[in-house]
Amino acid sequence: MSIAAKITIFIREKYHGFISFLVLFLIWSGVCHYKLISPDFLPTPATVGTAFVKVVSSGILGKSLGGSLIRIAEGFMIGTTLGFLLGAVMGVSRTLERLFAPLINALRQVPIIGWIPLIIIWCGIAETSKVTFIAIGAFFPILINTFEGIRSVSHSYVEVAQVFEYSRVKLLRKIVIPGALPSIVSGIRLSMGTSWLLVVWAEINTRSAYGIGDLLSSSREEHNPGLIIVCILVIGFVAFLINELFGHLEARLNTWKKSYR
Amino acid sequence: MKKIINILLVMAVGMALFGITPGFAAEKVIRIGYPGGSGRPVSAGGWGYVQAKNLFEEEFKKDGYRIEYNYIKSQGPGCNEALANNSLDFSFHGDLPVLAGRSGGLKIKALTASRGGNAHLLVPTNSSIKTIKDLKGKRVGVGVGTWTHTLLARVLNDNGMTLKDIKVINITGSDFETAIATNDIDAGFGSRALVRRGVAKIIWTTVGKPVKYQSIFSLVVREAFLKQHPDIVKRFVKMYVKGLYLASLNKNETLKFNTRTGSALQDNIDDNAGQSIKYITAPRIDGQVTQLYKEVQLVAKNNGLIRKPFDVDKDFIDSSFLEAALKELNLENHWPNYDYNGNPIKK
Amino acid sequence: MKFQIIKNKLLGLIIPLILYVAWDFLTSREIIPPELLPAPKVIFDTWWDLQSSGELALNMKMSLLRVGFGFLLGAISGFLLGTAMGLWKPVELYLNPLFNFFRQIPVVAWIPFLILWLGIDEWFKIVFISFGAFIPMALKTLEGIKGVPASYLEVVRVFEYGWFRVLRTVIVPSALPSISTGLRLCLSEAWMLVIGAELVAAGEGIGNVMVIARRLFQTDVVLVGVIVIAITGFAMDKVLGLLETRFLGLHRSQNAQ
Amino acid sequence: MERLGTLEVKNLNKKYRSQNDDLLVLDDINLTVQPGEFISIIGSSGCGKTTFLRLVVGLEKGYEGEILLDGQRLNGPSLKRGVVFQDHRLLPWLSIEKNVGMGLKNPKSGESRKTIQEHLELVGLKGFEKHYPHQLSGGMSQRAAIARALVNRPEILLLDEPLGALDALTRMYMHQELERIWMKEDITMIMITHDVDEAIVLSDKIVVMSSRPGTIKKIIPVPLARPRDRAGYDFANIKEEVLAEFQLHTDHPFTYSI
Repeated sequence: MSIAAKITIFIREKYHGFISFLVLFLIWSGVCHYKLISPDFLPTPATVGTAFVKVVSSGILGKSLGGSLIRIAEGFMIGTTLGFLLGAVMGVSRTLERLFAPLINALRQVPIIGWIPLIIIWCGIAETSKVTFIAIGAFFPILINTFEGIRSVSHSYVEVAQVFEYSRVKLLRKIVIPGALPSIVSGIRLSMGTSWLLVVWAEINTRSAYGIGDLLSSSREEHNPGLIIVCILVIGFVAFLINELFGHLEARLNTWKKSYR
Repeated sequence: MKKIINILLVMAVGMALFGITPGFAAEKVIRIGYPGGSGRPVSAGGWGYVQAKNLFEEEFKKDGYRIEYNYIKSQGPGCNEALANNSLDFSFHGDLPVLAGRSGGLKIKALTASRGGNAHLLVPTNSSIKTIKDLKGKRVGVGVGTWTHTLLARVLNDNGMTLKDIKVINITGSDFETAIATNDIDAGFGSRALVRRGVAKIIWTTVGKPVKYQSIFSLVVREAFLKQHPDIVKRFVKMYVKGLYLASLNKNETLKFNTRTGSALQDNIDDNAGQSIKYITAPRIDGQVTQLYKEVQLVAKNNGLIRKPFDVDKDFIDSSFLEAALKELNLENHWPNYDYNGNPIKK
Repeated sequence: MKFQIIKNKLLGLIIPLILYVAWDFLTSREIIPPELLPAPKVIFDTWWDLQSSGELALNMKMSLLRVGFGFLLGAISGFLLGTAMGLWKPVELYLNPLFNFFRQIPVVAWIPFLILWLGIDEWFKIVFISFGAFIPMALKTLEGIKGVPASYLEVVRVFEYGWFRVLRTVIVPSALPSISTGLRLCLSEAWMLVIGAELVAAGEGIGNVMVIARRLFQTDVVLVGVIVIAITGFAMDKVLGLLETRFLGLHRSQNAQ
Repeated sequence: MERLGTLEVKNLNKKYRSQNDDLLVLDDINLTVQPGEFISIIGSSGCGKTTFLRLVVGLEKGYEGEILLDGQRLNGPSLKRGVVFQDHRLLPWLSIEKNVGMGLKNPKSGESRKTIQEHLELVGLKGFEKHYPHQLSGGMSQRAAIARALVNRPEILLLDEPLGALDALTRMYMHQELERIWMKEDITMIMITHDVDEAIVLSDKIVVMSSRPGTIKKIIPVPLARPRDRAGYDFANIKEEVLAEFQLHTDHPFTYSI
């Protein structure tokens, strides 16, 4: 198929979406143009554009995203590592499951944002508290997905391994973990998505020098509606990227699974 | 497939290490906390001189200590939290927060105290609120847990009301300024800067009122740090007193010096009208300070801000370092002791 | 065999019990500073104080009212949008791209915008919560309706059912489980967001109790808050689950989400 | 040297513990399988034939009596006994090549590669090395499973209704293939089946089991020349003999899935 033909098909299938975005944009511009809503409340597209250019060219957006991403990296790594390990041992051993499950289920009931005040008391308002908060948020999805992934590995595969006299380690490495991997990866995607929201929450509640949540808070404090919209879009875009990226990875790992079922 | 597993494993190990290693980096540092609502990382008064003249840095250079000033945006309560999880050694914060911290189990000692801080009750310029009594049912912005919180409680009590009669909105710093400007709150304690900008007007102020309405700020130290490094605490207090001494020499100079924090000179002059520079800089935890502490604690208790009161004299104050410093610097008679009403006690 | 089940249940109590004993031991001897983790008894006493003084009930009432309004607003509008997109192809074609765009944006990002428009009072919180509840509801409703198996629709086409009858006999019943999942998702989201909103700005509410306690350095009150919101969230989910079983006859296993 | 692969089952009993009392699944099974023999076990659903097979594989434990392979009592699964399950149980995340190499100690060595190649050729899957299970048809998957089971050169190959899930035509084709593999590898095979024709086409002996508890009703030899003619007179006779065994034990003849 030629590229032109592909584009034609793409447009034919997606033009409705373009139209609604265009209409929304026109309404927005119109409302601003005729001053139906004060620019203090609804910035004009031009203001948003200027704010975006300014925040990018001054390097503030880059630094903010960088600050948040470092926090996520740390919190996410700690949380997912611990979650994966605990999920794995609980998945493998029924005794450990029975030992830990009630505790984990109880802790899981706390709405994640509810941890914020306690974490601040325990870890202060510096980096540690943000990292801890993100780690707690990243911990649960990966734990549950690892556990369920391992439990969903069919017993018949385990029997095949028994026939071939696999050791426990080999059984884990060759059968259990690969079988659970799609579920684990989707846990990683969930954890990553959660980490992204939580870094914003953490930065709103405990301010730091650079972070996307800090930029968001300061956009409000400075009463800069253009920057507010820029922040909303940037946060949404990154969430979208994370979802796409990990979704892609998940889909690749799932090829055998999907067509197999 | 296997590659992916291997990559994940390596990542997992890396993550674990990455998360753990920062804990090993130990260095010699003295960490000072300071409520930093104003936005600029500089202080006024004695602290300003200590900082500007690098007194701590000079003193502790030979021991290899780094000095770290932390401007804590969440103010006094934030200082408490930082002390609690060992991210600060010293802190300088207001009366309610240190008392609430101590009452909540925070192991701290007050080493010095300073008095005479002022605050103004602001309402938006177009507001119809004229007196304290008009606050009934209104949204009042206050940094919950800061010294203005007890001040608010006290002022309301004076007018036959309690905190329950108004809507307390927890808000500090620039958030407060925005909220007043946008009428999101009806009143709150803030600085004269907002009046200058035409955003707010003052309906009540501590300036010229009895001493009991003014703030006390204390230099506090973590007890564990005190036990571990009494020598450092001693030298620290000495340097701090030196800064206070510099500040106490000339009122006009010091008020001008204070504008480094971003405040206007005239505001400084107005706020400190009628107070001698010696009174503002006096470090002793004398009868006036302990009495005021007890009063604040009582007000806080009665308004539900502190639940477990404690013995201020016994469990909280340690004047020995200050007295030693004054002696070493030959400043024993530089500052008088003050009576409850703020008059110097003649020896 | 009964004994085995009891043993398994008891096994789960071991770690909480060990933690509890360790907690009690470490805090009563002040090995863990009480300002960071108060002893269990202190927590219980604090809870009793807050409970008997009515402070807890008052603040819970505020939070629950906010959740109630936000949840209703979000769930109803989400249901309407989901249904509209599910039933009318043109609506889906034009609105789904927009919806997909907006749903990528985490609700937390809307805070400054909502404060700008609505101030920091009740409306901000309610609208904020409803934003959070709206998205899962619309998504699950759409999913439910789109997920009606084509084979069922073919069956009723053979019987020449009218439009409304198709809706009533096929679409609604087979979309209900998904819609009901949406309801549960948006309730737990709403409960989390009310805490979030109250942490950012509040006068009353359980989140606000926690902020004030934190700032007044009352760790015990903060912990009581954490426990109370956990139990409340759990209870709300259980109640919805029971209603689901009662009215839809859906039985979910404990762990299913 | 005596050939390996003699299986002796003596007075075998197997019970399952249930809530209230024990359920006897296998009752006094006695069977000897000579090296290189092809045995089919046939019986209705629930007669315990799968349990029997799983005991021989070593996946089920706890039995009374003796199961001896070359005089050695069985203890857990062993590479000496290959098994092909009804569902092929190829690991979906591994390529066919890797699936077949699963049982090898060192699947990457040159020797192992050669063995894998040989077995893929044996089952007629040359060229499918890099494919994944979901890309293969049912018959091909089952052949890959057979290759996987044979790759360790087991003394006995146990087949648990290996062709049960295939359509009739593929199944007949697989009969030929299985026979060819059996002859080429010269290995003992024990197959469980529902299908009387299948059993007669392939087996040297047919073991007929009855259910509840599972006992061996009769052992019927099949002394026909290979390849066997399904339409032949002798074939029909034996089929009748086998079916007669079932009729004797049930009020509703021919209700079995054949």
